[in-house]
Order: sequence, then C-alpha cells, then structure tokens
Amino acid sequence: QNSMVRAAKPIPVEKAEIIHWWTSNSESAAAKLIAENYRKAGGIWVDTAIAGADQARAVAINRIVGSNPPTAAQFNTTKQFLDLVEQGMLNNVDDVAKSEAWEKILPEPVLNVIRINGHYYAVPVNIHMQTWFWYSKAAFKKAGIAKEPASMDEMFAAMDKLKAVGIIPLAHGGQAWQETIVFQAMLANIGGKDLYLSVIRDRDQKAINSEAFKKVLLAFKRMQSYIDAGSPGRNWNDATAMLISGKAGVQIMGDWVKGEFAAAKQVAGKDFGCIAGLTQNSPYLIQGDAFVFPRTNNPSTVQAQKLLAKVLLNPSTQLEFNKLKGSIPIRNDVDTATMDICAQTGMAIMKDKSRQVGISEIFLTPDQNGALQDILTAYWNTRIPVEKVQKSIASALKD
Amino acid sequence: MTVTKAVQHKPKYAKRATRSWTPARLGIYAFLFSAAVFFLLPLYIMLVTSVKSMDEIRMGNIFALPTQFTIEPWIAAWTSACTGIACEGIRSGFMNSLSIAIPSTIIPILLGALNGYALSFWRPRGANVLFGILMVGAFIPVQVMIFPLVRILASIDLYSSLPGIVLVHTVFSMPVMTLLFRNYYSTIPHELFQAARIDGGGFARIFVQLVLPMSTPIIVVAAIMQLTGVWNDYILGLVFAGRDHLPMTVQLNNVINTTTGTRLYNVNMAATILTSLVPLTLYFVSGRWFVRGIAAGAVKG
Amino acid sequence: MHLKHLFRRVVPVAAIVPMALVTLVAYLGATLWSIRVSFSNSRTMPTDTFVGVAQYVKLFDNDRWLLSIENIAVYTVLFILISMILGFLLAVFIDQKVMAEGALRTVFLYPYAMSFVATGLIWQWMLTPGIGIEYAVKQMGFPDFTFDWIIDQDKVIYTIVIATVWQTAGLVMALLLAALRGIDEEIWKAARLDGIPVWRVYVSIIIPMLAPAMATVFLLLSTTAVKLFDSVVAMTQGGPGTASEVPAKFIMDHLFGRANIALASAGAVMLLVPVIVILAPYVYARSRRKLA
Amino acid sequence: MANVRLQNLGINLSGNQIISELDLAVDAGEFLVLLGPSGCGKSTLLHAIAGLIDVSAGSIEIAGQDMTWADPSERQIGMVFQSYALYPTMTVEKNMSFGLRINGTPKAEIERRINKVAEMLHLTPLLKRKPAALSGGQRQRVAIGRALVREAEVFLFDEPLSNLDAKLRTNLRRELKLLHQQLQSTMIYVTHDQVEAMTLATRIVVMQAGKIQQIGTPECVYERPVNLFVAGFLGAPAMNFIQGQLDAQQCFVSESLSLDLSSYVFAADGECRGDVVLGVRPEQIQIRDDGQFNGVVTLVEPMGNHLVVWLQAGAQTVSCIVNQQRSFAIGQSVSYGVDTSKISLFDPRTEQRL
Amino acid sequence: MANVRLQNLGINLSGNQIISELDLAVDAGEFLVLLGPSGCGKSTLLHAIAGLIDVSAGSIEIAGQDMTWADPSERQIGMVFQSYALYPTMTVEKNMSFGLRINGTPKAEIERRINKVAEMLHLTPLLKRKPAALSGGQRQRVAIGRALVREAEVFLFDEPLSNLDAKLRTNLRRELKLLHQQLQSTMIYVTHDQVEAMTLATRIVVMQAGKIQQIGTPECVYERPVNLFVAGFLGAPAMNFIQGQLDAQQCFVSESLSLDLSSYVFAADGECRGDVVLGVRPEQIQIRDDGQFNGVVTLVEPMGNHLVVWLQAGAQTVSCIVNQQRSFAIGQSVSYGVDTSKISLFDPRTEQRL
Ligand SMILES: Nc1ncnc2c1ncn2[C@@H]1O[C@H](COP(=O)(O)OP(=O)(O)OP(=O)(O)O)[C@@H](O)[C@H]1O
Ligand SMILES: Nc1ncnc2c1ncn2[C@@H]1O[C@H](COP(=O)(O)OP(=O)(O)OP(=O)(O)O)[C@@H](O)[C@H]1O
Ligand SMILES: [Mg+2]
Ligand SMILES: [Mg+2]
Repeated sequence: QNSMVRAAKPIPVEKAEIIHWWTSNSESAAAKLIAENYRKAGGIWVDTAIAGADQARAVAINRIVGSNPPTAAQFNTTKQFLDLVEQGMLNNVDDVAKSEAWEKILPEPVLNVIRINGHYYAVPVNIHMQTWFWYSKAAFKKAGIAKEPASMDEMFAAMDKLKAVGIIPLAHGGQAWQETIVFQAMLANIGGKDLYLSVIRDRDQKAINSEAFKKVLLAFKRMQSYIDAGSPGRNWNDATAMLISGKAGVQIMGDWVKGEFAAAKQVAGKDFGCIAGLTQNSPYLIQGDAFVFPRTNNPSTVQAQKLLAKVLLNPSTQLEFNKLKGSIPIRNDVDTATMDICAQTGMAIMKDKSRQVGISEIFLTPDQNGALQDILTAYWNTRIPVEKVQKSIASALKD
Repeated sequence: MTVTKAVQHKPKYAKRATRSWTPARLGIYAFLFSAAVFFLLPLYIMLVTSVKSMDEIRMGNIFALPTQFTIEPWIAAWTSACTGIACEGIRSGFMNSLSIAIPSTIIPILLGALNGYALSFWRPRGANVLFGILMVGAFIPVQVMIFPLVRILASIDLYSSLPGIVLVHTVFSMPVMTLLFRNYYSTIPHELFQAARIDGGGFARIFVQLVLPMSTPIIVVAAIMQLTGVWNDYILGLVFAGRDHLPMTVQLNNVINTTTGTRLYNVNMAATILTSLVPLTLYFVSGRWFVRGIAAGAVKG
Repeated sequence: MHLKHLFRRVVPVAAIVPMALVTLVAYLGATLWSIRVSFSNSRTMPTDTFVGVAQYVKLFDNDRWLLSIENIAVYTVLFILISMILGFLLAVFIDQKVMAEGALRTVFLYPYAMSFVATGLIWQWMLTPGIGIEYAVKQMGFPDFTFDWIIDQDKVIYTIVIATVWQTAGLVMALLLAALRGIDEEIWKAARLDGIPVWRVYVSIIIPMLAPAMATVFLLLSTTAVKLFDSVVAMTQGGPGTASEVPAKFIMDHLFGRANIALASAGAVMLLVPVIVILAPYVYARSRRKLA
Repeated sequence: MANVRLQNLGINLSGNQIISELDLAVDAGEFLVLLGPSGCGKSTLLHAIAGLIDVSAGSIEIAGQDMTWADPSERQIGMVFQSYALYPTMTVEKNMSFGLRINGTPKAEIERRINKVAEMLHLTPLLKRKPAALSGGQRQRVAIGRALVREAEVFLFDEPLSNLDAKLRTNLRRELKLLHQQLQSTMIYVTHDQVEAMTLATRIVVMQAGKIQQIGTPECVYERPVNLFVAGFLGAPAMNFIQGQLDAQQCFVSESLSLDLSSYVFAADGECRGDVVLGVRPEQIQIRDDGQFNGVVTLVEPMGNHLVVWLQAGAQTVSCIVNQQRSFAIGQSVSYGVDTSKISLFDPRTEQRL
Repeated sequence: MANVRLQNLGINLSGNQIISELDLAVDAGEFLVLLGPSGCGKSTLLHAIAGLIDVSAGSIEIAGQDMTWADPSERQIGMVFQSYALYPTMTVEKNMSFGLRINGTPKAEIERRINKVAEMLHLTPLLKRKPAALSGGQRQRVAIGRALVREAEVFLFDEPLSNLDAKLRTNLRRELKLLHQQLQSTMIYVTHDQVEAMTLATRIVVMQAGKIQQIGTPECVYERPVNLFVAGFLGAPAMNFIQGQLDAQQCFVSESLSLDLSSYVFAADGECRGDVVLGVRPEQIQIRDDGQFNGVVTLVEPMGNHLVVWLQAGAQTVSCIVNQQRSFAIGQSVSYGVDTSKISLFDPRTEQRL
C-alpha cells in the first residue's frame, strides 16, 4: 500500500481534488457553489469535471486502481460503489455521520444505500425525482383539459385528447434510460409502492409474473402509442423543447428539465405544470448524487474528505445547491420556502416517509438494472408479447 | 505543309489544353462535386447551428440560415463555456492537447516506420508472429485494456503523467502504424535496400537516409491518422494523462456531453469545429507531400 | 570487427524490442488478462473467484448480445465495402489532376477530424424524419418522400453505416491516394499504349498493385468496424430499442456503467475469436511461405 | 504500314528543351534505326511519337493523320519501353495478352499469338511467372513480347535487345527482321548495337543533343558521315582522325602520313585546301609488310575473330583491325598502308564533311 | 585485391534450384567475366556473392575469410545492379557519395572521387539531378559511378554497359580496364558483349542453367570450347556446326566437306571415330577463288567493317566473315576454304569436345 501511495502525487494538506460530472452550465453553477462553500470552510477545491456519469466513475475507479485517487468522487446514491467498499477502497465518514446525526435527517432509502455494514461510505447531496409528469399548460388548454390528471386513466384520457387536437401527447426521447424512466413512472403510479418494491427490491418472481405487473407493462407499452415518429434517439431536452413550444403535451422526466424551462423563460405553475405522482400515495422515486472518498492514509487528505462531507450537507449549501441543480435537498430540515413550486411539492411529499422509495438502481446491481433496461427498451420499440417480457424480466432479475 | 495547316485539316484531336472538358472530365467533376456536397452538408448544419441562438435552434429547422446571426456561441465555446466549475471555454486545454499530440504523433510514427522497416526489409526472426499478435490485438476494444494498463503504468510510475499518456497512445497506435508502414514498404523495390546494404549502410543509416525520405506520402497519411486520433482522443487522455495534462477534448466533452444538464447546441458545434482546427490545418497543408512517383527512376524492369 | 559484426546482427532485432514489448505486455497481456477475467465473477474490480464459462453462457443467452453480433456483421461488411469503394473512387478522381485538389481533399477528410460526439448529433438530426433530410426534401416539393431509417428497427444500422462512411471515406481516400501516387508512371504509359480503357487499367493493373495499401485499408477498417462504439452512442444510443446495439457498446456498458467486467471481458474475447479464425491461417501460411 | 512524320518537333521536360525543331519523315514499312549517344533524346522522341509525353511545338502525323494530340491508344502503336514497364501483378502471359483481351481479340487468336511470340522469345516455360521472378533478360523479352503480340502498325523499340546474350540477340534480330517483312509495319528502333543498326535498318538516323545529325542508309552513314560527330560515333573501334593539311594537289599531309586523295569526292563543290581532318576507319588501315607508313604497336586487343591493333605513328595513335591470324608484340615496329577509297575529310572548324 | 572462392554453392529462389553445386575460385586481382544465356543465373550468382540472397548450400569465401553468412556491408564489395537500383530521392551526387559518407570518408576525398568518376562517366553536368530525370543510359552510368567511387576490394558488375552507346562503351571499357589495373581489385563482370568479354577478361566463365560449363582465358574459351554449348554460345555470328564422320585417317567427311584433321589435338587420348560434329568459326571459312568447297550465297549482312556472308552448301548453311571490300550477290556461287588449324570437334551424343 505504501509503495502505491508513492505513485500518487502528494496532495498538499488542504487540497481536495474532486471528480464530478456536473459540466453543463447549470450544473457548473451548482458545483461552483459547493466549491465556494468548501473554500469558505477552509478547504481548497481542485476541480476535475468529467462529462458523463459512467465516464467520470470509470476515471475515478481507474485513478484509485492506479494509486492516484482523487480526494472525493461523485457517484450516484445507488449500488455503484458497493464493489469499491467491498474491496476496501473507500474511506468511511462515520465521524461526520455521527456528529451530524445523518440517521435523523436523511431519507431511509438513501441511508440504506450509503450505510454498508454499519459504516457510512458516501455523502448524498440531493434528491432527484425521476418520474415527474411535466405538461404544457398551453397544450392542455388547447386540448381542453381543464383538470390535472389524478390517475393513470385520467392521464391516458388527457393524452387521447391531446392526440385528437394534433398535439403529440408524449414528448419522449427514445433512449433506453428514458424508457426506463417511463417504465418506473408506470410501475410507481399504477402498481403502487408494494408492487414496486416486490418487483424491484425483492425481485419477487411471483410479483413479476403477476397480472398486476402485466398491467403495468401494458400501460408502459400504451405510452409508446402517444409518441411521435421522431422520438428514437432524441435527447430529453429536445423533448422538453417540444413542450416549451407547445408541440407536445406531456413529458415524463426527472426534475432537471426545470433548467430547460428556465432557459426558455417559462415558469412552473404558469407555463408548465409538474405532477410528482398521479395519486396521493404514488411513491416518490428517489435518486441522487453522492460523493465517496477513496481510501487514503494521509491524515491531511482524510481531513479534507471530512471537511467536504460536512460542507456538502451543510443546510445552506443544500438549499442553494439544489435550487441551482433543480433537485431537492437531501436533508429534511431545510427551509424550502424560496424554492420553486415543483420543488416544494417534492419536499412536501418527502415528508411522508411511506412515499419515499428508491429508484431501481438503489435496489438492483448496475448489471441487473442494465439488463432490465435492455428488456424494456426492446419492448418499447418492438412488438414483443407482454408475457415474454415478463418472463425476460423475471429471468434478468433472478440471481 | 505547315503545322497550323495540319491542325486545321484534322480537328479530330484538339490540343490537350482545350481537352479538359471532355465528358469524362465533366463526369469526374460531377462526381467530386456531388461527393463534396454530401460531405459538406453536415458541416453546413454545424456552421449554421453554431451561429443561431438556442431559441432558434429549439424551433428545429436545422437547414435554415439563422434569422439572427450571433457569434456569441463561438466566443463562449472558446472563452466562457463551463467545463466544470471553471467556465473558461475549451481553450484551457489547448496547450495540453498540443503537448500530448506532438510527441504522441511523432513517436508512434517513428516507431511504426521503424517496425514496418524492420518487418519488410530485415525480417528478424519471429517478427511476423509478433506482428500477427499485434494485429489481432488491434481488434480488442481500447477500453478493455484500460484497466490492466493503468496497473502497469502505475507500477512503473508513469500513471497520470505526460510520458504516461504518450506511452499509452504509442501502445494503442502501434498496430495500425506498423501495418501502415509495413505494407507501404512492401511496395518499395527491394533492390534499393540491397544497394544500400552493399554501400555499407547499417540498419539506422538505411532507415534514416534512404527509407524515410521515400516514406513522405505514408508519413503524411500516418500523421493525419495519428494526429487526428490523438487530438480527438478523449478516454485515454482522461484516464491516463492526469489532471494537469487533460486534453482539450475533455473540455469539449464537458461542454457537449451532459445527461441531465442543459445542452447548448450552438456552443457545442462551435466548440467542435474549433477543436478540429488543428487536424484540419494539417489536412490542408498535407497536399504537397502526396508526391507522385517517389520511387521513379530507381529500378529498371 | 567482431563487435561490429555482432552489433549489426543485433540492431534489427533490437529495433523491434519496443514492438515486442508492446505486443507481449500490452496486447498479449491484456488479452490473457481479459480471458482470465472472463472466467471469473468479477464486477467492478477483477476478482479471483472463477466461475468457469458461466459468463459466456450468460453472454450467449443475452438477446442484446446476439443482436449486437448480427448488427456488427452487417455493419462491418457494408461499412468496409462502401468505405473502400467510395474512398477508392475519391482517390482515383482526385488523382486526375483536378482543380482545387487541396480543397477537395480537405473536404473529404474533414469529417475525420471532427469529434463524432457532435457530428453524430448532426447526423441524427439530419436523419430524423420531420426535421432532417426528409423534411428538406418534402419542402422541395416531394411531399411523399420518406426517409426514416433511423427510427426503423431494421434499417437503423444502415444509418450508422452512412454516417461512419462519411467519417472514414476521406481517410481511405488519403491512404489510397498516397499509394496511387507511388505507382510508376511508366506502367500507366504502357497501359495507355496498349489501348486499355482507363477503368480497366484501374481494375486490372492498379488495384492489384494497390494490394498492400488495400490490405492496410481493409485491416484498418476492420478494426474500426469491429470496435464500433462512439458513433452508435452519438447517433442512436443503440436504439431504437436495441436495434442498433453493437458488441463494443455492450462491452463498454458492462465495463463501466453496469460494472460487470467479467461479462465485458467475455464479450471482448468473443470479438477476437472470428478475427483469429480469419487471421491465423493467413499468418501461418505466410510464415510457411517464408520458410520455404 | 503507316508512315510517321514529325515536323518541327519540340519537347520540354521539366523546363529543359530536350528536342527542338526536329523534322523526320518515316516511310510506311520502313525500319528506321535511331542512333545517338546516351541522353541525346531518343527515348524522349519515341515517347512523343507514342503520345506519352506532350510536345511543346510541332506536329506528329501518323498514317497521314495529325496525331499530335491523339491519345496513345488511337495511334496503333506497339512499344518496348527501355525500362520494360511490365505489369508487375500479371503473369508473363497476362502481360502479353492484356492488350489483346481488351481489344476483344478472340481467345484462340490470342493464344496463337502468345504461343508464337513466346516460342520466338524462348518464354514458353515462363508464361505463368510474374515479372518479379524473372531475370533481367527475361523481363526484357516479355517487354518485347508484349509489343509484338499487338501486331501494330507502328512499332517503337527502345533498346529492346540490350540485355540479351549475343546468341539470343542474333536470333531475335533475325526474327524481328522477318516479322517486319511479314507485317510490313513501320519500325522505329533505338539501339546502341552497331550490328543491329547495320543489319536491320533501312535507314539510320543519328541524333545528338536532340538534333538529327544525319539520316541515311547504313552504308551511307557508315561510309559517308556528314560530320565529325557521326563519323566518330559509328563504328567500333572508332574512326581514326588525323589532323593535316590538304595541299593544292589534293594530297593530304600530316606528321606521319601523306596520301594522295585526288579521287576523293567532295561533299560540296569548290576548292578545298588548308587544314583538314582525315577520317580513316580502322579496317582501312592494313598492317602489311609493304606498307607505306610505319608505326609501333602499343596495344593488341584480341576479339576472337579479329584483333584490334593500336599503333603509335608520331604523335598520332591509330587503331586498325587485323583479321589474319598474326600475333603482334607490344613495341614491335610495323608498317601499314591506308586504303584511301573510303576515307572521309572534315573541316576542322565547322566539323562538316568536305 | 581479395580472392573470391565459391564452394559447392546452391541457391534456391522461391523453391526453384537456380544454382547448384557451383565451384568457382577467383584469384585476387582477377578480372573474371561471366557469360551465359539470359536467365542462366548470373545475376543470382552475383547477388549471392554480395550476400544479398541466402545460399542454400555451400560456402562463400572472400579474401580468405568465410563470408557465407556475413552481412553485405562487411564484404567490401562494390556492385552495379542490373536494374541499377538508384536511390530515387537522392541526386546523382548523393547516390554516388552515399557509401562513402557512410564509411566516413573525408569530405574532400569524397568530392575528389565523385568528380573523377563523374568526369569519366560524363555525368558532371547531371550531378544535381534525381534519377527520375535521367535517361536510361545516364541512370546506368550513375549505377556504375556509385560502385566505382567505393574503390572496393571486389567489384561485381551486372551488365554495366548494356544501355550505353558504342562509343561510350568503348571508352568506359578502357577506363574500367585501367581502373582495374590501378586498383588491383577483383572484378566479376557479367556481360553479353563479346568484345567486352574478350578485351576485359583475364578469364571467362561460361554458365548455363546454373552450372559452369567452362572457365578459361578468352582465347582458350573462344578457340577450344569444351562442349557444343560453349562453342555455339560464344562468337557472333555463331560457330558453324557440321555433322559428319571421322574416318580412320582422321579425315572429316560430311555431305559438303572433307577435311584432313590429322593435326587436330584431341581433348582426351584414345581413338576417335564415327559420328562427330565439326565446329568452324565463320572467320575460319574464307571465300576465295581457290577454295576447295563450293556454296551459294544466300544472305549478305554488311556490318560496316566487315560482311557476314551466308552460304548454302548442300543441306548445310554456313556463315563466314568477309573483310575484303567485295560485294556478293544473292545466289552467286562461290568457293571457299576452311582453315583447319582452329576447328573443334564434338561428340554428337555427349556434346563434349573431342
Ligand atoms: N524470385 C524468383 N523466383 C523464381 N525464379 C527466379 C526468381 N528470380 C529469378 N528467377 C529465375 O532464376 C533464373 C536466374 O536468374 P538470373 O537473374 O540470375 O539470370 P541472369 O543470368 O542474370 O539472366 P539475365 O542475363 O537475363 O539477366 C532465371 O531463370 C529466373 O527466371
Ligand atoms: N524528367 C526529366 N527532366 C529533365 N530532363 C530529363 C528528364 N527526363 C530525361 N531528361 C533528360 O533528357 C535527355 C534525353 O533523355 P532520353 O531518355 O530521351 O535519352 P536517350 O537518348 O533515350 O538516352 P539513353 O540512350 O541513355 O536511353 C537526357 O539528357 C535526360 O537527362
Ligand atoms: Mg533511352
Ligand atoms: Mg541478370
């Protein structure tokens, strides 16, 4: 171990190199805020931004393997870093977790991910909700939809109406991960929390083969009939642009789309609406970013890591950061009055612990998740009997 | 009978100077022109996109000329686009890219030429088997080899350093560079090499004074390939160069590539074109090295 | 004298030491490493828990992998064929002492210089029905024109062919141009005297003489084709659905995002199998011929 | 069967004027041999006739048609390149048959011609080889074969037999002559071999530095060279040149010689006197016991069927050919006579024949 | 100054046995001329001596050292390639100086040698040109020059003068001879030119199909060929072969001839009788009024300094050389005599000299 440390460029006491993938303008601003706060707290932020989550994580892992680890690296609050922990490649931040009483302020699904064998290995920073229904108020008006849909059936009805007036009902980017989002929206909103958990968390074969799940899959496929021909390959923001221009009615996407609306000077609640869950008890699917701390014995680096952990969860950092990022704070004790209406809605829902559920990646290994994604995108894009899809999912999620 | 008379009488064969517009030549130009249109169409779209505002781009007519021409994206791409917490555009990586690209172009070309030369002319024992393995290796996706290479480089203290990334580029370019030169040298008359050996030329001397000067066309092609490859490389630079040497493409990708952030297509296009200017310059000036008949007059028969 | 003697013998061998090191350490090493990993149950990191051929079984049980193989087969054939033909034609035509040769050469080469992350997007736009070429042609007064390969499960792979050919043909042109220029003028003269039509000269004399360059191009294109990845990611992300998935993307997804390097390695190893099957007899034959 | 007519021809190669103001008319069916020192422009001229390089001035007429700018393929020409220019990827057979196949010559006919030519050139066992696996002379023969199978109207041969052994060369020389008689085609033939020139040519053209010096039958060029250059160029060993004066009695006087030249036929009318250069071919100097002049043997070169003996006569060295089976010792004094019936006289200033 | 010794040499090229079991010892300072029909393996042999192709059997010794596997550069050899093999990217000057520069010869010395050789080869005005801008003969001279400047121990010349005009060739032949005398180097020289062979060689080697047929001085090989092949190969026009019988009185009898050969020196002892082939060189047949035999003139070839007259005598065609300034008409009957002092006799079955 010591000989490997030799290879690393020694980081002077306070310097902290952080690998992250926040590179777009809005993300940069958010990252800059953290950096600023970190600096204020006495640290020195050395920025290594790498676009693309996979890419950034791969670099972080390789840097660790190459004995030249960063001080901290961004991961998602998912099982992504489980292997690193098992290989003993990460430092824990138990001290900070204890002193800041994470158990109390962080949502349960997130705690379950970052706490491994009783140790805390990551600092979560935000909660993105992936399965928001965004809709264009102008489009809804044009189609004569007065009321915000409050169930999946109403949603389908609204979409039919949109279709009838020549508006593309669902603005969809035809990329596998976006299809997974639609699927999760269906599973959460139609299947409800129980089915969601038994399929995604418990990987219960019975549940997967059940009629209820079949219904979810059929609804998922039905969604596909609401998209336009140009959807395959489209980026999510181009889909959002369709909402902005009124060409399309609804988009199911994470809360980062707010950045697009903002760039087009559209206001939540006025120009577009956001629905976190169609029903009162639809689960709120938590996804988020977190930072992990590669193993090092250098006390000053450990120091820097702990300082970063503190800064990241600092309430004011949390608030300002999440405003910029479009997500909501990870801590439940932040005053959100200054946030936009969608964020406030989200925060409100988060108060209900029973609605807090992790996204699939929190429960599935990256591999299982990927396999699921492959099946779903194939199902979305081709004609596959739903029974076959059920079978495929069952076998993909089997151990 | 005077010359002019003869020409007047038999106009069947006009002078070559005026012959350039035969149907065949028209066909050639027609083909080249249509090919050029096909090749340029994407560039056209890139260019118009790069001078449109995002609002206009959202409207979605990709072919339309900008209603409001703006140079902003170009300035932004070069000087102020965010690539992390720094918002200094892609220029910050320019020098890094140069410092990687220059040695990573020259060294692999020299090594490739050297290998090709050794393989075609000296044929050391077992070299062909090595070459065979090398060529098979060229089919392995680069990414698969990253992990073991990181290990190896770390063990020799070259990980995350300029020599490290140059070495990595050298490794990954070796099959193609060797192949390029080996096959090129196989077309050079072997007798030249023999003559040089009689003249007392040793391995190095023949290589430098005889073989390299005859290699200019292929060196240019190799330079085109290698410079472009290295210049556009992203993943290797990212993994191996170390944070102080991150190439421009990392900034470029940071500008372009985002999953959940906003995409500024106009800036992306401007940044892409800006980044490609260095290889493009090489392409443009490379013409004079595509010399004709480099071995002309060497051998009879 | 004796030392000099020895020196002369050693130098050619010494010259390929870098190549030997790279070949043995990097390529052979990486291949062996991949093979080893592919027999383990490694996830993010290589482990020593061996599971036999389980990963391979899993691989060939995977619809996406099977589809990827199918795709890459179609793609490789088309891509190599079209790139070589187009590149060759461009080289030949540019070699006819045309005007503005330098500009044309750059025009054909420039796609190669552009990061495909951006140009891939442009191609995606151009090929997307409703906004791209289809839209433009409709505007030009052909309302019935459809060009929707990129959203067509069965045809999407062809769009990748189009875009990658666009990217690579210029390089093929440059390579072949360099070779064309190396051909002795006298051969041309002889052929002209023989009254052989120009196209026949190319087919019967020049192309055979270009064989080494063609071999270079062919191998070069094969390696890029088999490793096809960036373009797919930039243009279709493997979609629609999994219709344009390719092995390298499968490997990369599992290498990074899906943290299953064992499966990824198994995929990489499987990529080599056809290559070795094709290349080995050739290498063997060559070495035999040399011995004889 | 076609005549070739060059008028006022000028050729530039990379800026150098290689050939200028050249006029040459080759009759149909003629066998014209081009002679000239290395680098004088013979190959260039052939390439121009074939249409392979552009002329910078003048015109080329073949079979009565202006072909100055015609494509080589339209000129109905068969050519043997000095550098052979074989198609490296084709077998010998393919090399020879390629043009015919393109022309659509029937298969049987192609085969017949190939076999005939291959037989004649002793290439039959090599038909399946590629040029790279041939010896120099074999390659040259393939080059000849490729031209011959075409049975063209005009043949251009650029030193076609230079790399062949004497025996084969003699054979082929005869075959070419026969072929020429059969085909009645026009042949323009570059050679450095005097025997070839003398035996094949209907006329010989002697060139120097891109200019024609003399055109004439072999005998005429050999016996009545128009200037010193031609005189010195033809013949091996070369003509002996002896500086001297012509006196009023048409008697040539030099340091070592004094000859009565009253029977000499002057090229131009008018009186000739004063400084002249006498040209005597070695075979016109006979070493015999009753020779008028004396010399000392300085070198003897046995050539198999004859000897070349070099004599020192005063300051002058002369060579002579001796056919008798005699032997000479270096330093030996001999006497020799000069046959004046075929001598030449030149003006030392203009170098022209008198 | 170095001797070259080949023992039991065997060479394969792509599986064909080109040379087998060849033994040859070249003395130091010798000028050995290799003769043989096109494709017999002369170039191959030179390449092997130079170390450019690997031998499959036997050994090569140079200057007393076994050099069979030595590097070409260690053999101290200067070579003129049949195909020239000029360095295309270098000027004529650079081409010639390349080897010297490698050896580290001082600049001034290089310049001196280049100038000397260029002068001798008439290359001085071309020193700055690249090979592509040279004529065939000029290229060949550069190839010669490149070898000569090296002043090596052993020179290998592969038809070095084949593409030069007769005059230049005569000059260079003499220069080479001089140079050889000066340098005392060993020269192995391939040529198809009989004059070169006869004038330059200290010994001639006649090869056929990779085998040596005869080694000897020019006179010996010319006058006492060991077999029919050598006899027929040397000499132009070729030796006349006449089938006949030798009777007990050593009298040769054929359809048209009957010669007393009692003074003939047989190669081997023992009695010779029965079928033989008589070899008579054309110059040994004299057309004279008092000739014993009669023939009809079928062809007359004027060669400038002599005539070749072909006679039909019975079924036999014989050629003879006529030096006198006589003219013959086709169909004319002439009588001729045969000089029996230099005839050869061969066994028609073994083809060996009797
Ligand atoms: N690469 C090869 N493979 C097979 N045979 C070859 C090869 N190269 C040459 N040969 C054959 O070897 C024989 C000898 O060739 P070489 O060049 O030594 O002949 P040569 O005596 O120099 O003839 P020339 O007088 O025509 O130059 C020839 O018959 C030729 O066809
Ligand atoms: N590309 C060129 N540029 C300039 N000069 C050239 C070029 N090619 C040939 N020459 C010159 O033109 C002259 C004529 O060349 P050409 O090949 O016609 O000579 P040649 O009479 O055939 O001589 P040889 O008997 O040596 O073959 C030569 O002096 C040569 O140096
Ligand atoms: Mg010539
Ligand atoms: Mg030879």
